[in-house]
Amino acid sequence: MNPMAHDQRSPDYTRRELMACQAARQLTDGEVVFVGIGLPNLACNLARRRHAPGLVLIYESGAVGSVPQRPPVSIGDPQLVRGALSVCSMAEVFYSYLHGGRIDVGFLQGAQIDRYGNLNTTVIGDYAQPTVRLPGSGGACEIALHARRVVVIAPQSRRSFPERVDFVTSPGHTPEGGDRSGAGAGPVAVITDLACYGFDRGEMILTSLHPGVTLEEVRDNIGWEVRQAPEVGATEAPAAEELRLLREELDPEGLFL
Amino acid sequence: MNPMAHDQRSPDYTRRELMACQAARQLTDGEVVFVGIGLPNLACNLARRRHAPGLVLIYESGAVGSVPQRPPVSIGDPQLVRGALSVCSMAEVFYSYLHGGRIDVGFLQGAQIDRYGNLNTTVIGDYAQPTVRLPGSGGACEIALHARRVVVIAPQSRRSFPERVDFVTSPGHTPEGGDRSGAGAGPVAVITDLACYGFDRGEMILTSLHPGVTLEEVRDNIGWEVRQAPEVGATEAPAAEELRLLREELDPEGLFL
Amino acid sequence: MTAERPAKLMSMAQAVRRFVHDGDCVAIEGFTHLIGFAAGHEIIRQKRRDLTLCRLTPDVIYDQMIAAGCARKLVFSWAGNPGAGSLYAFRRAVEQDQPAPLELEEYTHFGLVARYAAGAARLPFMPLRGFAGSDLVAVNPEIRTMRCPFTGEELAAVSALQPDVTFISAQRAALDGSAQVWGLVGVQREAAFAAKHVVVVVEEIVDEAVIRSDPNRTLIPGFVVSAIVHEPWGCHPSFAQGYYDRDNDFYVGWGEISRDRQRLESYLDEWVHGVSGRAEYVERLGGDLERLRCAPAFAAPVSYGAE
Amino acid sequence: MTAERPAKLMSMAQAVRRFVHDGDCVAIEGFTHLIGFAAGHEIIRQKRRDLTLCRLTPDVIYDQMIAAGCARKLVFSWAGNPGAGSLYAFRRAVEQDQPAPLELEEYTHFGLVARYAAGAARLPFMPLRGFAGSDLVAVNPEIRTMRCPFTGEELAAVSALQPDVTFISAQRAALDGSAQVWGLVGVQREAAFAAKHVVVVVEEIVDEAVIRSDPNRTLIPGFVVSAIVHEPWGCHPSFAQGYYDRDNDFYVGWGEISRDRQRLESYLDEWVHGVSGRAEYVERLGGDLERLRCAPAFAAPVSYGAE
Repeated sequence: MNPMAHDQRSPDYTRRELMACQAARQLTDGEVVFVGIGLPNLACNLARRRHAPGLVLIYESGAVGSVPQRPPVSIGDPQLVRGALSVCSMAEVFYSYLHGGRIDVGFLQGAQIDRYGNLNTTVIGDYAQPTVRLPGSGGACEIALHARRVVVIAPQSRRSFPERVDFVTSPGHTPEGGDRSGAGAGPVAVITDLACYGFDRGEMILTSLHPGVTLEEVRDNIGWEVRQAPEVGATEAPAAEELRLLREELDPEGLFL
Repeated sequence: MNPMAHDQRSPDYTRRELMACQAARQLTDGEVVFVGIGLPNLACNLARRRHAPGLVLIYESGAVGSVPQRPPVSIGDPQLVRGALSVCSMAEVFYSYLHGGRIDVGFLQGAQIDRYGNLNTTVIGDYAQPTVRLPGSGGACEIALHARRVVVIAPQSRRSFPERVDFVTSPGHTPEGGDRSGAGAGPVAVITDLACYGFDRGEMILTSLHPGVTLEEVRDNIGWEVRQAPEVGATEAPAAEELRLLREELDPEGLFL
Repeated sequence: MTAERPAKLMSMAQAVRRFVHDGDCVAIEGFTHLIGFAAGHEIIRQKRRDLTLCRLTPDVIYDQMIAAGCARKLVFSWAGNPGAGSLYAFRRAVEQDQPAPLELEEYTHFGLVARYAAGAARLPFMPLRGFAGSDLVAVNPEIRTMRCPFTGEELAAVSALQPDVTFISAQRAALDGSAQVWGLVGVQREAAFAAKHVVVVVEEIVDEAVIRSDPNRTLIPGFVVSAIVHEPWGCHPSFAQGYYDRDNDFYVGWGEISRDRQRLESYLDEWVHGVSGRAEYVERLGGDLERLRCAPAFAAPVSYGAE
Repeated sequence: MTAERPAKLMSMAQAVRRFVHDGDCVAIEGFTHLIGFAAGHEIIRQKRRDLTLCRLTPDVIYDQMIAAGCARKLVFSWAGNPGAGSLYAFRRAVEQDQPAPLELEEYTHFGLVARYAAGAARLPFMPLRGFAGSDLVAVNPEIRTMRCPFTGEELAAVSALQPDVTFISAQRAALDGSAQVWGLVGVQREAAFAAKHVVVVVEEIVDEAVIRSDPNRTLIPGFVVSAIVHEPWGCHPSFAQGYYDRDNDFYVGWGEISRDRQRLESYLDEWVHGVSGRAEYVERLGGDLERLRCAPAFAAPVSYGAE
């Protein structure tokens, strides 16, 4: 459950810790967030403890306003229910909350993400004869369509960041001239273990490099000639208090860090 | 609340008591009934006590499996909830139960009913400039469309039994050659204070006369030349035990009898 | 945790001033249960005009609002005094244009439930097998037909209803607005989620921990709620399951009052305009309300489990 | 009152024998909570074949049923081992046609929820704004588009899903089948109402008075239920809120078992074919289950009121 060892160049924190902190910074107090398991959950709870005490966490399982005391191991963890504000049916989750436009931020993860922010969680290879069969959409496709802002969290590699995904599970941006009516606005940010990205005219662009990461390293781990934002900054490193919260209170067993 | 005095020719019971008993006889044990206030409610509870202990009562307010201990004065009576099997939203009442085909019998009442079993609970006169504005459909129209059997209970007069209703709120039978796709099967029985009716080729026909009522009296109180069933019998009079239950247990205050 | 969020608790006068404007589309929902009389009275007191009033069953409260001249239009499915006869102010408006004409947009219960359900989901329409053979289709062009994309079958369709503001009543809520209801829930959830603003009116304000001890009981979470009003007896003469029963005598008596326009106006003068709000209304009714109070009858306990 | 009605209480073996036939469309629902492992095991033991298995999240139980050769087709929206990786039997079937090809009919969660909702209402379809821009539309012809009869907007539409039988698990039910659930309810209500037959599997049988003391808690009334099975620990390694927690160790361990076809078969031999039913399964696990039992944490009381 702890695939990434401590970063050798930055003994003070792991890249996953950095990703969690960076994701937390995407959130504003009072927002309603459609949460996934793992880093998104840690990010939301970090934000709740730091700068967004009124953040509302919604899980596709039907838990609304959850206050998890430890990181849930599944979106069906019983402790997402205990102490939640509300528990509702999935029809209500999807129709009243997501479709109803009540979700400010949705976090998505994916096995592949491409130049336009399309996400693939369905198959590697051909749909009918896949090399690797992945779980599929779950809630992801319509989170991409309906959340006001979508933030993607994904470790970066040439394999997982191809120019075109093998299968579009959750649509990203529509390239210029393209027509995909009804599709969502596309992700606003992608946070990887190497860098942060935004989007310009539908295309993913590099906005900041994580401390210690070189531009060459980023280029080696992405499947197309990635464009850069006018100013590529350095991703802010985790603060000591953020690290303390993550390690001591939010994920003391290191399940997701 | 007690518009009909004891029947002068039958000092043993009122015509409303007879109507309640006759309506109760339409019900079979284990059936699911969409109940209205007043006589339908008394009929259902009489049937529950007599021959149909497993009858399930559903009210459009969302009470399912109610066991009213006194006659409810409204479909929102709190005692329909106390001790019910289930309480659900109206979306569930209409979509899951009625539309879902789970209702065996629906009772309807109406200000007007016509030759084809069309019911009017909307207006007397023209819709835009009515002489009398009635409450409207409520649940009635779709009860007529979706209940497996519809039974109508209505006091009979020339005014309330016209050849054609002023406004079809709840559709009855489609006359021969007519086309009303999606409409229901039409009522199976009409119980009035004078007689009982069935339907033949979409048209209401007299099936039995209440004790002491003459054919002439029926004809004087109906707006068209009503046809008769091959054999017009006599409506069965209430049994002593039925009357005792109605008077002593089901409606001791005489609210609806 | 809630300290930094804007305070939603306000008086009914504040809530109506802020969320109900002339010309608005307003729903006070609660099917036969938890009917928001206190909200309706405040709207009358503040003399709102040209409202489009939505409600499955207009009931006595909308009869009063129509009589008081608040309504331009009524969106409804059954307009009677439940178990007690006619709503005469409604009838005078429709039959005699008194005090003013009232535009009607009429559905069946099922049809209007479907409109709220569509509104709650921000779906532009909902399909149903309904209205077939009824003359309602001829008098309401907003009831349309469509074909199922799978079976080709003809179905009815109704559009989403999205009130500017929905008032719902609930037994209890926390200060964040998260509200719990038991007993008949009617269309309260759908009407609330469908609205641009939701005002929750409650019998009791409770600690958020009470709400969080039983999340399945929550009808609506606080972040969907714009304002919360603490108004004990706010539903009288309607009822609040477990708190007080329906005042049937009032409902039966309403027929006599509303039948006579003078008497109805005297009623409004005394019980609506003549009081500053629900607290004074309750005070004036005094001990008479005690007959409606329920004895406790608790639900069997359930445990959510602790680790 | 219930005396004259046919008895619905039966063993799991009886319920599966009576309501699951080769070739049937079967749903064992419960989203991440109240997953019917006992039902799935009995279907494996009775060697049902050619089933169309429906479930939003196939989970470990469907992985076992696929491995055991019960499934011809899977209707689903997310096929993983929640929080713990892959379902390898599912993957072998899809990637390598092992032990046999598995036909897939794939949706998003929202799409499949809408299918159950349509099924529950006996509506032939449900509209949603969904699937737009996704390649799922290209691989599943059952996802269609339609135009809103009001706005002209293009929407997605899915057809009604109506399983031959749905198994749902619940914390408690009365002998008539009326069942109450708290905690995550997922799509259990819709999946049950959508089915031709419903089998309710419960941790506890209670007196009908317990159910009737809290009617808002009822997920499904008895008259919609065909059979009721009393099966304590029937959801293990899934959980029953308030009764026992999720066995995460099992879920994590499943990856290692299902990755290796031999080990998976040994597992089925020992824990499914090797026991007569859930009671023996529980007995064999013995004290190991105690770590999962919850301490009580009760919901705040509510009163429905007495006259």
